[in-house]
Amino acid sequence: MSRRSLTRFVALAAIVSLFGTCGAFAPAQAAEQVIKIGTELPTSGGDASNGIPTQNGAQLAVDEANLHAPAGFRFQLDPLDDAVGGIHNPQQGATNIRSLAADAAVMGVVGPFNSNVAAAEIPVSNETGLPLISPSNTNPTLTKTSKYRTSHPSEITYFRVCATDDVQGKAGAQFAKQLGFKKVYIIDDNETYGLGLANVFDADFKSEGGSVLGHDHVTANQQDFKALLTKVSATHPDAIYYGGVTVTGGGLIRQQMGSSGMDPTKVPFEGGDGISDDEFLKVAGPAANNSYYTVAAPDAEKSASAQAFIKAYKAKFHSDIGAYSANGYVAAQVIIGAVDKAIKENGGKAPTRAQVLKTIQSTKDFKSIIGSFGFDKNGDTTSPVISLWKINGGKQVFVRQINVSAGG
Amino acid sequence: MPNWRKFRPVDWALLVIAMFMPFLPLVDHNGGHLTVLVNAGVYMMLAIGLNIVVGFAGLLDLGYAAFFAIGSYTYAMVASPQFGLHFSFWPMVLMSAFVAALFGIILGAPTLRLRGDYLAIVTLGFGEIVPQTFLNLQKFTGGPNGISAIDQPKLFGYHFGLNPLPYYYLVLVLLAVSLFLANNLRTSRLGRAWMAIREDEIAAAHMGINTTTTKLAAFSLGASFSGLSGVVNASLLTLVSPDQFKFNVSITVLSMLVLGGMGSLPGVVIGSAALSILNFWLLPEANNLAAMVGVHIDFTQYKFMLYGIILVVVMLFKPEGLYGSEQRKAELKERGTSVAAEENAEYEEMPRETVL
Amino acid sequence: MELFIQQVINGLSLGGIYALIALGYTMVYGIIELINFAHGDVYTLGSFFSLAIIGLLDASGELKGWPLFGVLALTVVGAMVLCGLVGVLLERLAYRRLRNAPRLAPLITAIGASFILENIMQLWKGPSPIPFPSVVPNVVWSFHGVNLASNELLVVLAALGLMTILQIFIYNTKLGKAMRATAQDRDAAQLMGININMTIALTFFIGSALAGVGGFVSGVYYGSTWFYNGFEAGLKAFTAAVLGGIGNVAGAMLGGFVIGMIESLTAGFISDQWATVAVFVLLVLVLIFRPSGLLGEVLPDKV
Amino acid sequence: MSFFALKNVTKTFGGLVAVKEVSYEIEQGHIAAMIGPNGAGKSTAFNLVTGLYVPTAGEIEFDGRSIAGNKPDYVCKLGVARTFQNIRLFAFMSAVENVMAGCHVRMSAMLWDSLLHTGRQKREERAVREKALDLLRFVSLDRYADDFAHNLPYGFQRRLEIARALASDPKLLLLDEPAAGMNPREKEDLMTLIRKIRDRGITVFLIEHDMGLVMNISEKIAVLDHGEKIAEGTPAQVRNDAKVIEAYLGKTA
Repeated sequence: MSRRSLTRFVALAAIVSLFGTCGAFAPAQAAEQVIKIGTELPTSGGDASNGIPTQNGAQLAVDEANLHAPAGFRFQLDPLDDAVGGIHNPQQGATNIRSLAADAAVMGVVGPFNSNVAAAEIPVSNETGLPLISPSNTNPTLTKTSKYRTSHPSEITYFRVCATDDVQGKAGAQFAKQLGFKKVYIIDDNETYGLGLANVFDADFKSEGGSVLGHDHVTANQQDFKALLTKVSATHPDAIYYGGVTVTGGGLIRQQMGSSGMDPTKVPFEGGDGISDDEFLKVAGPAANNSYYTVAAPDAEKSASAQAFIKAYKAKFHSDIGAYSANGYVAAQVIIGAVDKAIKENGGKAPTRAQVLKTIQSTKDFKSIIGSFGFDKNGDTTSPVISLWKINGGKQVFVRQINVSAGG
Repeated sequence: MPNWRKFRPVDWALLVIAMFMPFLPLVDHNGGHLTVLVNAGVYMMLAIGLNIVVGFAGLLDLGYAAFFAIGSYTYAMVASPQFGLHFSFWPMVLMSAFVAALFGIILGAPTLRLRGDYLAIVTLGFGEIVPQTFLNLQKFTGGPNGISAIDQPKLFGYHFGLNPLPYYYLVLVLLAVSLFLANNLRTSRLGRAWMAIREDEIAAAHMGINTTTTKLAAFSLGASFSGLSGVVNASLLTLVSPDQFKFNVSITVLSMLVLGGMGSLPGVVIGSAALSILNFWLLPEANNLAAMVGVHIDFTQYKFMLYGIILVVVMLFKPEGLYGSEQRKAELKERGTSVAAEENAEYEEMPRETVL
Repeated sequence: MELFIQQVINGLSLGGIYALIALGYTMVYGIIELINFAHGDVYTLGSFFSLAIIGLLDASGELKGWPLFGVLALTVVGAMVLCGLVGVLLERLAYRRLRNAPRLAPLITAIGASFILENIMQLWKGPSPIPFPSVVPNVVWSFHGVNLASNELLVVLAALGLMTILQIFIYNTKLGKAMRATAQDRDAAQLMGININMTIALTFFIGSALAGVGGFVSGVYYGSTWFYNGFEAGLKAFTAAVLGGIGNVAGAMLGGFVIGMIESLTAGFISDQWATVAVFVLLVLVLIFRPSGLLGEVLPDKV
Repeated sequence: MSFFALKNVTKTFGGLVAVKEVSYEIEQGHIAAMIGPNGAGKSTAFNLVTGLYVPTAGEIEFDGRSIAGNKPDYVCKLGVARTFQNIRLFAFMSAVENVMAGCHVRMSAMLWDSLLHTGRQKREERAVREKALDLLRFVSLDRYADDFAHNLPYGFQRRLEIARALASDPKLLLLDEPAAGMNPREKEDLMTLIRKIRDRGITVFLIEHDMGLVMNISEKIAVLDHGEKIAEGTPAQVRNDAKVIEAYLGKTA
């Protein structure tokens, strides 16, 4: 083959593959027996440590559901990844939701994991009527305002089984007060989740009577926090509160405190569930000790009903559960429960997405390994639970948990 | 009017595909697939714009995503609850293109006198500053949350909503217009001036070509295309946030150009189509296939590695790209010491005051 | 005032790292007029190689005296050699073929090479920051509320020391003279019997080896490393090289310290979130108003 | 004011004086030359005229105005075109495109016309292509209109560069060593061509090493040595000037 004809061949191959794509885009031959539960989580790169354990939880729920699935039906997980280059990406998320919505077999989706991804996905979910249950989105505005429900402002299609940041931030502020912090310095990673959480903490800690010495935002991909920490150190805080996740700076900030004039054993570190991952222990090293954090979910290990889940999880995935594995599991269960109910109502015939959505909307007293809960008029859990943790001896230690539903 | 006799088989194939594209939604109703195609179209428009800067005028712009951001934010700020403004989509398409072009001039005017590689770094710096500034200016841009609930276009009373179908046609039309305009530019007085500057800047200046304004025209026209795509992108996604406009967007678009062939419009189309298919379809599909046989490899993770390989391998072995113009091929293959190149370097080293 | 001095110390240490990277940029640019975009990633590789060597030697911070010194020497030399080889390999595979092509071409392959290296590192050590063992004992001295850590001293001394050695090498050795001759006029140098390919490869080796030291030092200084560090650090170091006057070794050093200082002072006294922006704004301003840099001479005209 | 004049022009680079207080006047319609040994500052003088360099001191007059310090594109617009010592064609554009690029400065298509290919633009493009082909015919290169400039033989490239320069409708044409690398036959042709250009009413100012050619066609010659003008006059005057002989042959001669 000459060089020129090789060129042509390559170009033609590209075009053929374009046609191939078109072919592949033709509607899949829907095997009527399959009911799909989508997951839409970041499962590659740095975010995989969050996404994979959550996806595993959902996988487990699907596996269990298949043990006693309604006759003629089989559940199947359809896992999609919203990480691009290792970081969760709203655009990818929205595209994923749209492809899931286009597949009639998908009855509901567990996800997304990150709040900024949710902001791009809720409008699509709202338009297509595809139920979305997030195991972990904690940004309050996602549900509490209708601004993301662009097509049908009064229709709720997005739900979450975790407590929101206003609850978590408040719990964090109370926790801080109980720990005896009077003056804190707040740092956040300038991302949707981190900034939101830090702002709530900021306001609540002040209203609890504490004083905030300063509030700074860091930049993504930063390695050097010494200048910032030197500035923080000069204000002599009782503790540093960090709104954000480990990868965007949580781990490194804690680790660099020691070399910036603050002894980590004397100046505690507090954060939200963003630093609840094992990465934090690794990156911060010995400095991780004397840190505290809140998680917008109960500690599954403490709940008797969750023991079976934990055992099954370990058996299947050969690893410990993640902070949101149980939530992923429960979110999938909610969808599966709604599907079961719809099939029953239809007399054994396939359910419609609208039916499933309706059932999910009216979820009440759903018994689960994270307690019994329902969804309120915005799609939020009626039983938000916050668990408080600390890091001691290089391990994450559960302190206690609080149910904030009464307190509001 | 294209010269039919010069058509190569690939050109005919492209034409046939282009003819088929409007009918695709009749065959494929899958909204997910259409969304993928719309996204691919947005990237193709970006590639057409960057091609004007890099391919036609030979200026390496590594911060192209910044203009994409500016276009997106322009529309987002005036068509969302952010400031309670709800400007109509259609004039804003032009307006955003204009604003992006304006920023092209603002950035270009002081920097285009720089030698080529410095320009690349300055644009890269600009590409880093813009999203960071949007992130920091919370009051105007919503900070990390970005701006959400962006309005969708209406046409003769028909509300686009979030249904990808009308966007699909919108993008097709915009693509056709973009290609038409880009091709016109290429075969015009301005296009010839760009080519001349790319070949030998000093000679071009002596032929009466004002190199500064000519380069500026490339920069701002290129930027205006990203403004267009920004508006479409913002309205379909209903959300703009700073993290959508990082360096990897600029590199993705550059890889499309390099793969297809810098300076060649069919090349740009082929390159951006190929990488979009790879991105949105081939890699995720490969994941699923691997998962089916029980292998859990995340192919999407290797995407940027692949881009890196494309950039290196194509530049080394086929610098004109899969479908480059003959001219570009000869130009980039040039071995041995080219007098013009040497003298250009010399010229660039001249003391400031003596340079144009 | 204490705070200001403390931030200056922070800035100098940060600047020392930028300076070590900037030396490589400036050398390579000086000789073949290429912005070796992958250079920042070679720096990151330096910390990865150091990590691997420390792991092999199993030095977990318990060592003292000669064994410690031995481990450190081995680590630094190992990282230097490995990074140097990567640099040479880069030049051979990605740049040499394009030496006479339009400038755009090698710059694009350099960007590609950078992406490839980043991804290799991500595959190697994962996508998250990795802790770097504290092999060098860190002593903190306090004077009147200002702390000076031995690690900070280490960074600055490493940068100054290596720059001095490099200066001596370039101006007083045969190989150094060959490098300068090649930089000035490649064809003439070749006519004088200088092996151009060898000389360019040597430049890449030395520049990359210095980045390797930078990687090691930054690992020690920050106690962590990350596959993506090189991107921004590289960009800032390039800014430093341009600020100092590209091709000028002492200028790269000066530029590094200035950039480090600007970043630290912005983060310390304005806000951390504007620090990066400040550096890039400076880059744009320098390129526009003084492209020859602080110490760069206006190049002699070749008429 | 004269048609073209260098008046006490000086250019220094750092400490080096490349051109020192050179004055030289050329009348419209003449062929004038500047000669001198290598490094005498001839090309620098050209670069000063076309605006590549800004004179350190002195004035350059052209067509009734002072042009010193103007940018090359503006100088070209005023009617000064040039060729280069080392040919600087647009190597990978066809011969006809090279000449069309040369027409750039005399074209009026605006951005809008370029974008939309308006009727005006189309008419202009057609006219410019015709003009370019005419010029190629003028330098006897019309057969190579569609070849890359890069692929033409050396002597052809020199002629193409002249055609490109003529495309900007200059009043003054600067030729920088046009005969370099040509064989006697080609030099003959070149002389004819230069005369034909002059006959079109274009003033020609050339730098040349080839004495035969210069003495043959120039009406006036200036001699530069070490940046200074050491002689000026008709070919006959210059040939017999003692300083010139000394500069070319050395003092001992």
